Amino acid sequence: MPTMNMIQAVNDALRVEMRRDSRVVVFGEDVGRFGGVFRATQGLQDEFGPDRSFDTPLAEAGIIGTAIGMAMNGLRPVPEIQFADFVYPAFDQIVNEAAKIRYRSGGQFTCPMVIRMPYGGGIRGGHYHSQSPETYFIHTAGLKVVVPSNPHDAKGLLIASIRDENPVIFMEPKRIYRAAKGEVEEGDYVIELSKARVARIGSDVSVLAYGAMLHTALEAAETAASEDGISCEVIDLRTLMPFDIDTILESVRKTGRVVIVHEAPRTCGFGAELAATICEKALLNLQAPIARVTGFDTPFPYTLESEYLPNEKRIREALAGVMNF
Amino acid sequence: MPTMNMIQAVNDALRVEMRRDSRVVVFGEDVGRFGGVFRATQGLQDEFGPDRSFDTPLAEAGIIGTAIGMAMNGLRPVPEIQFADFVYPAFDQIVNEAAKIRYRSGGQFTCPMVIRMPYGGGIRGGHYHSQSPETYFIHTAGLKVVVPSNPHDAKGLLIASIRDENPVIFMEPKRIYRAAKGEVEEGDYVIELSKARVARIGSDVSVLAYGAMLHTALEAAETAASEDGISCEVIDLRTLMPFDIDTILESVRKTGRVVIVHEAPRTCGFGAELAATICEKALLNLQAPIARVTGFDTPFPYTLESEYLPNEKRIREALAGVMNF
Amino acid sequence: MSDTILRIIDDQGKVCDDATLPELGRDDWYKIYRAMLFNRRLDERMTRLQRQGRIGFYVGSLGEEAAIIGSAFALEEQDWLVPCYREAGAALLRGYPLFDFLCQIYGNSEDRMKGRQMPCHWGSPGLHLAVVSSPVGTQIPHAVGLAMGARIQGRDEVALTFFGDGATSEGDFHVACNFAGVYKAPVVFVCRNNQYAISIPLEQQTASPSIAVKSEAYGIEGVRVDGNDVLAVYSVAQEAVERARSGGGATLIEAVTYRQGAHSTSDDPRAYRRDEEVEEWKRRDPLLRFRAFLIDQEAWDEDQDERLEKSIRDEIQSALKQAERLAPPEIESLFEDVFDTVPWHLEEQRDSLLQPSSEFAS
Amino acid sequence: MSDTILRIIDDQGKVCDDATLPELGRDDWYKIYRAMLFNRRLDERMTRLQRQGRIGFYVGSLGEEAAIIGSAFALEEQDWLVPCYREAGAALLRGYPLFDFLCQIYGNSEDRMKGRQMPCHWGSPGLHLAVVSSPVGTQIPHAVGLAMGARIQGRDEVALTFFGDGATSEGDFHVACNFAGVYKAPVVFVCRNNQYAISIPLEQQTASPSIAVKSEAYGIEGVRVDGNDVLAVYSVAQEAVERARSGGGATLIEAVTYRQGAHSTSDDPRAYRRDEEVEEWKRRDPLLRFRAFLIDQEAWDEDQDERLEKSIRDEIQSALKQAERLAPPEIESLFEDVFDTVPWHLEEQRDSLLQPSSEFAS
Ligand SMILES: Cc1ncc(C[n+]2csc(CCOP(=O)(O)OP(=O)(O)O)c2C)c(N)n1
Ligand SMILES: Cc1ncc(C[n+]2csc(CCOP(=O)(O)OP(=O)(O)O)c2C)c(N)n1
Ligand SMILES: [Mg+2]
Ligand SMILES: [Mg+2]
Repeated sequence: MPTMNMIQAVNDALRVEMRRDSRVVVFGEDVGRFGGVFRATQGLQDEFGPDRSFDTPLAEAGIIGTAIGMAMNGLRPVPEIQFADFVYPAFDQIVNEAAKIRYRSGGQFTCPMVIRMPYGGGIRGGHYHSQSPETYFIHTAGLKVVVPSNPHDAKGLLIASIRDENPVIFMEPKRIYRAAKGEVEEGDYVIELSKARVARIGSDVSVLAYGAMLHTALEAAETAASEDGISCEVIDLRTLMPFDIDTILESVRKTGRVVIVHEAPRTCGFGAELAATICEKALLNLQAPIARVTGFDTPFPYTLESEYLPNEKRIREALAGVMNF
Repeated sequence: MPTMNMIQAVNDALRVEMRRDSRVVVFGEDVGRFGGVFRATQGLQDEFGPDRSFDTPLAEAGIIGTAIGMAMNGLRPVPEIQFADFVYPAFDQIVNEAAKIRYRSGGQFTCPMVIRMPYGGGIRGGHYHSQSPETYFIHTAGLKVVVPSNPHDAKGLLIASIRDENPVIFMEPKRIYRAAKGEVEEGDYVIELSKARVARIGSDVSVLAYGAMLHTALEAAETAASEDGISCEVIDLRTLMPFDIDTILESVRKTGRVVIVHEAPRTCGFGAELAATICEKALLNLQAPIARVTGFDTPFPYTLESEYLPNEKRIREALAGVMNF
Repeated sequence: MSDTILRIIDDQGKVCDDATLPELGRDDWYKIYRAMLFNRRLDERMTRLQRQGRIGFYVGSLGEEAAIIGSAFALEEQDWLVPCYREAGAALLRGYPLFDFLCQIYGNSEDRMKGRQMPCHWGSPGLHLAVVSSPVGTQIPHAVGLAMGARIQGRDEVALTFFGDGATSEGDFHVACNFAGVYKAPVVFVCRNNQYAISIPLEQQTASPSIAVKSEAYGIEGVRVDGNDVLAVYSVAQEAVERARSGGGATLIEAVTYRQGAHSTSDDPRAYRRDEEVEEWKRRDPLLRFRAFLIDQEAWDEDQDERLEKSIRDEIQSALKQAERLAPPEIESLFEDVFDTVPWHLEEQRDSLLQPSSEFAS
Repeated sequence: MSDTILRIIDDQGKVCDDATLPELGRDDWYKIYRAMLFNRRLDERMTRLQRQGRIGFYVGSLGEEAAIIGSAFALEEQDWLVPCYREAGAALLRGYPLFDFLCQIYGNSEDRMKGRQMPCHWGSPGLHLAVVSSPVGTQIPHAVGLAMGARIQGRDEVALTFFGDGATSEGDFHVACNFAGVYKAPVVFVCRNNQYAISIPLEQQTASPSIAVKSEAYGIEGVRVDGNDVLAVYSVAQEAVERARSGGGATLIEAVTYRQGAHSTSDDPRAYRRDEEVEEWKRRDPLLRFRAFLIDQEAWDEDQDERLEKSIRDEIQSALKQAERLAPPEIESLFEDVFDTVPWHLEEQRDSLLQPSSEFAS
């Protein structure tokens, strides 16, 4: 199996699907000729032509608004938003239109599309090149939300998302676009949506994470094991909406302790939903309060971004907290 | 004290502040000459002139974008979004600009403004005249979120919001715009933000609600008391961000049981944050899992809206659930 | 583009000097007239029903029937009509069943939208009628996407979208027109300039000399037409549709008309405009004008008119009878169509509603 | 509006036939030239620093100095400058301290933005410089609001805002221009049409014949100017500012120029444009052109130029020395300025970071 980084895996997934299904089209700012500012769509215009891989004017509402029309008319658009931080001009089109077209038409119309967007911090991007807006989409009925943490998943989840009949927000952790390398099957395979993956088996604490934070969580788990004698079961959630409740509860029933890690701000972040749901369904299994290690409730900073982002130290403190409760 | 409904109280608050402070200006679609589709700004243009109460073109991004400029230049804009469902074209201006101007300028610039918007269901408004988007704003660092449940609070909270130095999302429960009547002090008074109100004292269960749902919660509490012998303490949260953690915990420590009621969809709704926070801070006080009675994770329906909205029956079921756990 | 307003028949229904009638047969004239009359009578009936409290809400087209029917009549069957909320007449013209339209208004068990939207929010993929949504302007980029999507798939489909003068202020209008210009998309933008956005008159909506002139900002064609002259509207629309079909790109049509009625049944226009203004426009009423034209052309007479009026009345009456007594949708339907399948969390929410855990289940 | 491009000096720095020089003294010429040269040298130095890894990121103005300095020079002290991210030269011209600018780039303890934004995101209420933000186009409606706000408070303040050609595609450009037209706001829109939005050339950005023509959609003035001719830019900007000040409403200025450098230090333009194209525009370089004009007018000579170059080099060097060694902001500062005061939840989050509950506290 070839080794790829995340960008190559995303590119490969798009190529596989565009070869398999002529309805798949990709477009966005700098996506066509240039191949995307992160080069995720590089070479696609050469192979599939400017009708299926093209540039757009600088208008996210136009990108998503036209994508919706295409999806209503038989295509499988995969628009790119250059940075998740810039998705908001398209927010109305995503939240009031894409998410509701199936429902409001009584299932007559559908809107199968995948909105790709690099998200998250760690690249010294400050306020507007670092955001993690998943909550806005998870809270919006009618959208699926997918976040891969490694190249193999990125490819399989993106292919599954493109084949899904619903609008999917596909958030790519740009911090590990190149850092995360791994073996990726060639050709065509899918990773089923709404299935989490147990990334590390453990017995003391269930650590729930996704995207770039999965790696921070895994590192913390290793140190916790060696230094603190804490055995963490680390779960890569992969799909945030609809999320895999069974895998989560199975782990929580076993460990009785939970630490949730995400970059997004804490208040009403996805961690809040996970914590609330777990308390509803497994309160009596809990041996300690659920700890959330998240980005702070501030805009994303520049100089102090490593203080802002959850790190090994903060996760280990949370682990110690739930163990010593 | 005169009796007013919510609309009159909002109108009175605007009038009081516009008289007191010449920096206060109100504007929006149909706000000026017509006085707003709900008549909340009626008469203001006559009294304060078209410079301080005026109509805008049909563009929410323009309304909020220009309001931001005015706020940066010394005014206290109070723009109206005709329905909360239509705020999304302004989402980028609210989330990426208004919420971050103070932070990103190191506190040099401020953005004191109040964005008024009627929200919520119960008026047979279907998808686009019923939404409760508070989560989007609560999750956005830099915004305050206020939701009154009665005329007296509406006036005092709106005046406090206008005098606040931060951008405030002021969500008005339009379902009770006219239904909720009550005595309202004349002239100038404020109700401090971030202070909840114990609307009903009880001992068995803490019921947390806000806006129109406060009334549904109170009705359910009365029936629960008479029919089911359950004593509910009902708390009107009033400010959702930053919310009043002390009043909530005090009640929870007393009752040991919590039911949260809101219209907004459940997943990542404000109830999730309340539940997660309470579990973090008072797990050992909890005698039952926290129950959430919320709108469902679907777009807002038309014919079946009374099935969609939390009602007395569903709240009583939740109360029974936490009591019989 | 020029700012002159194209007209073919004058307020008295006479053909204007050196105006050329579009190539339409008398059967076409009849179809158009019937559609306009139907639109008018349906609106009147629905507005009465709403006053009687028998339906919750309604949006009428009073005075704008020519702009609506004239544009829609220019489309072929495979073309897309992407509506705002005020073009019921166009849907019916394209074959949308009246019964379906009424069931949507009642939001009953036969409503194809399954009772999920307010009245006048219809749609049909089979008839290439996009589904109405309330947010102003959001449909405009969809039309561009529908048109581009068809072209990418090698299908000959033009998309024609309706919106009001107020909608031109939204960013969605701007991005849609700009995309259409850049991609030369086969799309037609029809602005029903009815002079008001609820209470806001056009001069407070934009300072531009016209709506049509906005086309220049996007390198697309622009044209102004008398929106109360159905033949003039048809001919500019037909030209625009042909231009789109033949690769000539998009057109922005400004149909200059007037909203004679309230914005919707929730609105009372006397609060913001003078009766004289309304009266003045009533004298240019598109329906009376076209009837006068037909009679002047000896293509129509009073008897025929009476018979048509009666048949329309009866058709509406019997469809109403059927629709009005139907039950609401099943409660389970609340949880369907959020996604293609019902995920676990919606199953839980559905079950909690249908089989409540406790004794209060009624 | 006409599509002709106003020029005053030609590529060789000679005054064009029947062009009238704006009323500026030689001291003004000097200020303008110094500001342009400073902008150029600062960009060069910063770009080198970024390559050496001493700063994280930079956005330069190479080739656009005339559009930037010429526009800004037309403002009075009380007027507002509402920047995009490419107008550092304008900020310095208005008295923004170089040291502050550099501290922002380092995001250090002296940065007035407190290290919260990427480099080149400065701002100062005192100097009426709005604070830069990255999202394209969002500042354009702010300029309209700043201008309206001043007028409502009876203050004479014009707001001039900068943006690129790509920004004209965003909804924010549309709503801002439309509001400005409706309210006759005292605002000046300056589009630096540098032909590219990152890799997207103008013809893929819009099909309109020009950017300036878009003004007609809003009933505001529009003008095209040679953006590499600082005197031409100044005179149209000065006219627009006067129009705004005297109640004549808004103007959209299209400064036709070229981004000679990369979009930012993260970009490599060779991937999407030909070197010949760049070379061609370098021959019209605004700085060389204005220097040639000054020399031609005998207002400047080589010695003066050398001395100026040296003083600029020294100024940058000593400011850099000071700024480079300053410490980062205090960690506590992370939690300040979200609101006017630090609420309980941010206090908790701050304390959890500063005094961790457990043994791992370092
Ligand atoms: C984005 C958005 N903002 C506000 C509204 C409320 N609203 C409904 S119709 C309308 C006026 C529309 O005017 P126009 O576009 O001229 O169409 P018309 O109703 O005159 O046909 C407004 C403001 C809305 N539906 N959507
Ligand atoms: C809303 C938004 N979308 C995308 C981006 C990413 N981006 C940054 S600059 C830029 C191009 C801007 O081009 P233009 O407006 O012409 O200004 P220029 O950089 O050429 O001066 C893009 C797409 C952004 N910053 N904001
Ligand atoms: Mg209108
Ligand atoms: Mg540019």
